[in-house]
Amino acid sequence: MFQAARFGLSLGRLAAALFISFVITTLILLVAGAPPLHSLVILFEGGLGSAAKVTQTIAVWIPLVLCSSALLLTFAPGLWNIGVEGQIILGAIFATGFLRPFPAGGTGLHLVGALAAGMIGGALWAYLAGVLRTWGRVHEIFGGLGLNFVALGLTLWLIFGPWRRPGVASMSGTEPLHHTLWLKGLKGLSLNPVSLALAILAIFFVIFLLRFTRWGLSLKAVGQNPEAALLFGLKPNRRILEAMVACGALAGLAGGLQVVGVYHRLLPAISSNYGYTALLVTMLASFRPHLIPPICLFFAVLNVGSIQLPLQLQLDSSLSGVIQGVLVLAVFLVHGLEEHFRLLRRKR
Amino acid sequence: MAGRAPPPYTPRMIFLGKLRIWNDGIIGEAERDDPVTATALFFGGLIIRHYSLIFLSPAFSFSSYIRHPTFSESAGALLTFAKEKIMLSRILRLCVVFLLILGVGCTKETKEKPFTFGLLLVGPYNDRGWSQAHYDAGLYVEKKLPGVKMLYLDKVNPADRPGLTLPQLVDDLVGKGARLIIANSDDMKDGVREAAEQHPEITFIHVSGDDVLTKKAPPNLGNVMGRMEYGKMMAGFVAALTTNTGKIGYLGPLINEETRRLAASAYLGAAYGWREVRKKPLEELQFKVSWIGFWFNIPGVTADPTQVANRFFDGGYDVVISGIDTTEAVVVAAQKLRAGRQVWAIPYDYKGACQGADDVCLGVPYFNWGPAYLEQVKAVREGRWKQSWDWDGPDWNNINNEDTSAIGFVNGPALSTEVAEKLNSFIQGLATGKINLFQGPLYYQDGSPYLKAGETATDKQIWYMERLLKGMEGASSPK
Amino acid sequence: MRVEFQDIHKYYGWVRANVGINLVLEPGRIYGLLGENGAGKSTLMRMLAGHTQPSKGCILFDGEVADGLNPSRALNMGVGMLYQDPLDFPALNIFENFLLGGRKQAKKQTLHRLRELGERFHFSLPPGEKVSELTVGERQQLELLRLLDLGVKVLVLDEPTTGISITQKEMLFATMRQLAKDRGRTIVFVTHKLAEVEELCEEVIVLRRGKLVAKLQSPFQSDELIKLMFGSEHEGIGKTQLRPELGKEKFLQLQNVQLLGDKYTLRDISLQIRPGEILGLAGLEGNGQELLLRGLAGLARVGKGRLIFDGEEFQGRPYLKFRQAGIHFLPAARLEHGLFPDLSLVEHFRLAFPERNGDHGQLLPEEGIKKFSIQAQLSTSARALSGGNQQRLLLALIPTQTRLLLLEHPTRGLDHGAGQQVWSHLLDRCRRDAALIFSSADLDEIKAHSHRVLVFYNRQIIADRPVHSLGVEEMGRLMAGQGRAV
Amino acid sequence: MDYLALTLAGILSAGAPLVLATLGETLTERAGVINLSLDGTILLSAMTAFAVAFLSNNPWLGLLASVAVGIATASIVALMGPVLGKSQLAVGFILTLFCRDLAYFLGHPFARQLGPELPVWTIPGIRELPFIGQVLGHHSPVVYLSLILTVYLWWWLFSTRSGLDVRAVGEEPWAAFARGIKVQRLRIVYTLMGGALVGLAGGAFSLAVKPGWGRPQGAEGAGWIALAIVIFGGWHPLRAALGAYLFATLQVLGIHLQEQLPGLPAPLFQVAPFPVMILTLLLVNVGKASWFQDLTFRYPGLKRWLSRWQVTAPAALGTDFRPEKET
Repeated sequence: MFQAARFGLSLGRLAAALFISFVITTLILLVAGAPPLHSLVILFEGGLGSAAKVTQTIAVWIPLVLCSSALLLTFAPGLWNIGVEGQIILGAIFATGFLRPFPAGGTGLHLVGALAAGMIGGALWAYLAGVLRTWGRVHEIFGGLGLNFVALGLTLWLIFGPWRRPGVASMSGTEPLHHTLWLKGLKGLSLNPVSLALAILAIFFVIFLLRFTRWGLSLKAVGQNPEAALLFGLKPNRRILEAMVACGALAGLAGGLQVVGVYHRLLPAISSNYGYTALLVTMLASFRPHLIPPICLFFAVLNVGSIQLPLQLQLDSSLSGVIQGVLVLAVFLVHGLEEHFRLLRRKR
Repeated sequence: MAGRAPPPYTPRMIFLGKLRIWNDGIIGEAERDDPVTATALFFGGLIIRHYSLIFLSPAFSFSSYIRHPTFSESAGALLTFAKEKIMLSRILRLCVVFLLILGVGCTKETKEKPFTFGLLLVGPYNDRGWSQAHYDAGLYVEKKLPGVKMLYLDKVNPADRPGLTLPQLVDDLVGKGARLIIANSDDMKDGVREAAEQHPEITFIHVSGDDVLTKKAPPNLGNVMGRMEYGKMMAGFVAALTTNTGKIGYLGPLINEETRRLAASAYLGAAYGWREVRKKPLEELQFKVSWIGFWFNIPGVTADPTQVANRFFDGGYDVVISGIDTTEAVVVAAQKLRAGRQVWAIPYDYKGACQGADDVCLGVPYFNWGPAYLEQVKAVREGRWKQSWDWDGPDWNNINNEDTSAIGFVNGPALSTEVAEKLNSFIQGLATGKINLFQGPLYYQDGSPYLKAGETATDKQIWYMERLLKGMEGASSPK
Repeated sequence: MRVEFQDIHKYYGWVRANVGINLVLEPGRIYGLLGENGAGKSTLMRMLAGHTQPSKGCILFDGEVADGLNPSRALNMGVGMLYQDPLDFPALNIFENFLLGGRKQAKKQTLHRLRELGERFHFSLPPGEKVSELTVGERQQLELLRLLDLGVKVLVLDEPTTGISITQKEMLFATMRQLAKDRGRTIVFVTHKLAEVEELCEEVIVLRRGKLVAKLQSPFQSDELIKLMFGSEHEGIGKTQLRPELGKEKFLQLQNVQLLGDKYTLRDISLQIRPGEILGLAGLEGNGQELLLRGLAGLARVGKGRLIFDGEEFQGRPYLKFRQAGIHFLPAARLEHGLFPDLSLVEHFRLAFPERNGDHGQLLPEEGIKKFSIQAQLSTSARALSGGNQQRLLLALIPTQTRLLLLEHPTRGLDHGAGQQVWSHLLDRCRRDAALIFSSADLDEIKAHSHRVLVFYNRQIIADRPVHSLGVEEMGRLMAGQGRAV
Repeated sequence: MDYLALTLAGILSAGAPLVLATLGETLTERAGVINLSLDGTILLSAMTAFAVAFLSNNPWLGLLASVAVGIATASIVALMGPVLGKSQLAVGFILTLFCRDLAYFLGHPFARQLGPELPVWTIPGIRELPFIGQVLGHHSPVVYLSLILTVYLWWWLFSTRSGLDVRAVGEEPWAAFARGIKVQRLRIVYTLMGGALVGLAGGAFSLAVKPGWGRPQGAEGAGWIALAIVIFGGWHPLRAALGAYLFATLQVLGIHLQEQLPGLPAPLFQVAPFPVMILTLLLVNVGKASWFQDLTFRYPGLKRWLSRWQVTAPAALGTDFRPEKET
């Protein structure tokens, strides 16, 4: 009975948030002079309208899920790991770096090595932010943000400098990998079974860690009450570093997959903003793991479908980001108002 | 209240094109005196109108409604319920698909389609530069060949469209019926080749590429490029005849063979003008190239072209030749002019690039892709397309003939009549072959020979320019 | 101005800070507000100053109900309060602190006022100095000057004499008398120091456990006041339970230890504890007990001296080493510092007993819940527990091999029965050779359970005595700074 | 000499929007609120400014509109943060992404259009001076505004009563509350005012410094840099403005240096503010870390040395203050 009431309440919240987002999105579309419903239909058709599009959506879903589940690990101890974007980039850099000595191609083993290198790269970058946080008391938002830009700078330096294509200085990326080093998708589709399996594995792994291990529990404990965690001998600083490293490794894996599975080279925009989008996903999911896959799917549909807006309606494709932002803001607003009125009621 | 003049804070000030909704009049007029209420009512009215009509009015056409942005348009639409049902079922189906994730895909639309070609633009279609020149060529083809339809997607670069790869976009265009795909950036080289291999039944044109030349191209991929060397020579010539300080800046994009070739051409034109026309020693001419790192500004990634242009002008360079896809050079020059400095700029790529910068623009060397596109589209449609590497030059009879000339040069408003005359004879010289600037002896920047004395460059020698030429300042290759 | 409290209640969640207080304050008089820590003195005064609102009841100024009081309205009505922890701005300078919230007047004038007032009270407050550089006493002086400058009609002083010299204190008292007599100000003097109440106040109001227990006229009987404050009827915790036998060896020794806290330093502590020994720490809050407990747990830095546990030196070691050695600390703020509000009981057990992996599912937590009679389910979150159950949970989570237990206020907020239970568990532990050091505001509790008592005053240990040689009254006197140090 | 003067003038002009944004954020953070949405706000206001100027053909209306947008986004921060008690950082971050995308979406029809720019003002008395005239005499009004505002805000914050109130609120809201200062109201008001300045920065970009609108506009990343500079500037208007000019110098110099020292990686100048920000935060906060306290206990000289470098953040920055929560 109690469970049902709570479920009903959260459903109500969701409905309210959806309604608010819908109204705001409509407004924005009208202001832009676009037909609101038609635009939305095009957006969703663009993400789900055909098998090819669904596979594209899944290709976006994979890094999103990887990063979002990675973020669950850092949100558990109350960390705002905004640096996940940079961790993806470092993963991509390390993976590229690992594969560069093999211009003549390689085997699956090389790919495994590249992904492992990516995970190490991401983890290192996250560790840096974690050390800044635990030992330097630099808030992880600013530490992570700064490191994001440093990571971008590093990519650019590599692309324009040591890893440039011969005779060329362009931000368009490094020399493509040999085609034997491409993580191939299913024939003619951008769906990549290995990446997909890794992403699904990652989310289950994270759920397992957080739900069924003492380590996951102690992460939550650190997030809830660092002082009590210290008293319980849970070593809050160590836990924070571990969470960061684990998160970074998953983000780095996403970066490595972007290199071997999608772009086949290092680009400045290799992270594709997935880190930031994943932060939105995780906030929208209110840190509940089981909500991550569907929300990621929704966001991936928006991302992929948005390309249809310029094609069909001469609109800018950033509408997807607008909808994503509005949704999270609406959820925040609903939660905030609820608490506000509860406080007011209690006061009276 | 009727007949009252519209209030001074009508939404016209706030938003474009929405005035009609306001004037339609669901919203009470009395509230107009209070801006807050009026704004609230304005937005509230918009929403209420748009959604209440769907659900409340049985006579209202759902499909025409969502097809049209405003009420006044949709009110005139036909009240066909059949269409409405189609649309509704589409939405329902989408919901099902969304819920089942991998549910049954939608059936493809089976309507007879006209011949469609797809255009992938690296920058915005309206960048007043490289991409717009291509876009306009697409429009030109549509105009010339009725029944041919262009599909275009702009800003195809990883910074603007993160997460999407070129083959994916090609898939989408092909899905929409495109049978010829034109990719307009050097950057898309690898992606186009990959897509061409995946879609052997579709024809691909990679503009500015050399895959055909290097034999890397699959049989369904061709290359097209314009001989902009001539345009750049004219730009350099004009710059050298105009400059007061003897310092010419070249705003370069990224460094590769193409950009070196163009920068070198501009230098050759300038050197000719300086030495042969102004009769000054070549040592007194300064020609500097600054590279920003990409075809246009990407904040935080490339150097800021606004800053680079500023630095040129502040450093005494009074003519800046733009080699990038966008118009920063002209904009900054106009600012400097307003600040009382006498400076000029020469944009690039697009015929209309001088517009709005009348007092500083010396002219623009531009691409006219129309004829080449037309030829390719025709060939593909008629099934006689053959792989080729086309490097189209100007029509020397009239370099500005939009039906024949692949490149041209439009004189800018700031160009003095005296220089314009000299430019004409320079063009004449080029046309007749009396002037050939790619003729030895020419040396690379590092002193190594490029062309021996008396040697005339072959196409390949020009195309694969390895370094900048002696006399130019700036990086020849990435450090 | 005449201030009247009518049936004031104030609740913070489970805690009842004030219960049904009716009180009238007449103008021109100096009141002492007396009570132990947590008796509700500060809460009552904070409501008067508009800092917080009563849950029930109202405050009347000159017979008019002041509804929805906030600090700015209270100030306008003429109520000024000097808070115990100075509510000022350490990052700003003295002049700016003086100015903030004050009257709008020219800078010159303000500076003049500050100097004039400072001279009157012989306070040395250079306007440009940063407040973070001042001592707590100087900060209070500054606040006092500011309130006087505002011309408040009702002046509340919450423990104002902690950090100032005797001469300054006499000056302050003289000023207050003058303010009360000549200008008709009402002065409320919140304190726990009997001597000051006797010296200054004309009337004393005693609070105990949130209730008003007495309002007496001067002259006062010290003994009577102490009884009223701390309770004499021994209503608190049972004393019938037997104390455990003491072990022989001194397994914990402190030799001239200096403990560095965030706010203050405890110097030169020497102590010895034997297994089974129970040591009570008496003292008003902020006098050093907290720091000693934390220092023994490895949570405060040891500056000098040696801390020997089982023959090993422990100073400078990390907290985990202390914990592994069997030292366990339970903080007073159970939910804030000791538990994880949104984690369930099972999860707490899992975290506390990592080595007993097999039992986590059900067995261990169920056992614990039964043994400690925690009234909750396995899935209940700590936040939803009552204070007693929270404390029982904390006790249940103490590792079995613990040899030194450090507890802050073990029964604060618990009812009689719950307190009894807590103690029976604790004594049981001690019988199995654990030592226990606890602090409490309830002197009866200390008297009932300790072998030995340390009394803290002025951040020093002023007495270290066997419990039988120290009565509750004397303890109270020592804590209030009225006894001879030993 | 000429070149130097022109370069200095260029730095003043390029730094103007950054100065406005840092001043705005400094004001907001001084009141104890973090508005993380700078990067998005700047873009959205830049777009709006250009769109309004374009439609009305009046750059001043555009500038006004940019201020309005700045206030609007700040009001969302103020509503979610101080009023409803949600995490200011989270809301700011979401708004950053949201505003940026909204700017691109709504700005689409205005991209790469030719629109009006703010006029360039010549200051008669100064223009004639030999060197200073070239540096200062001829600028867009926003440049003068940024200069005036820097000095004014510095004076206002440290020498006026209302400035004192703001600092008090950002330091110790509860103490300010106890003194009858309307903490909540001040926090909201100065969040909005700070937002207005940030909005102005956006207008300065699209109407003066990088005229026009497009995707990208060229102002991307400026907000994050401004946030970094606020920290670097130690929440002090003069130092923040100095930091902004320093960064502008770095950028101008960067192009120069790149030619002189081609080995220097170009991205260095783009990312330079961020390591500096991290370093500043490290210096500000490391004193609170326990290992560092151990160290200073052993070497007291270290603390003195460090305190010379230290700036302190407003003590209550980003914290939740809601008196109604108490009851």
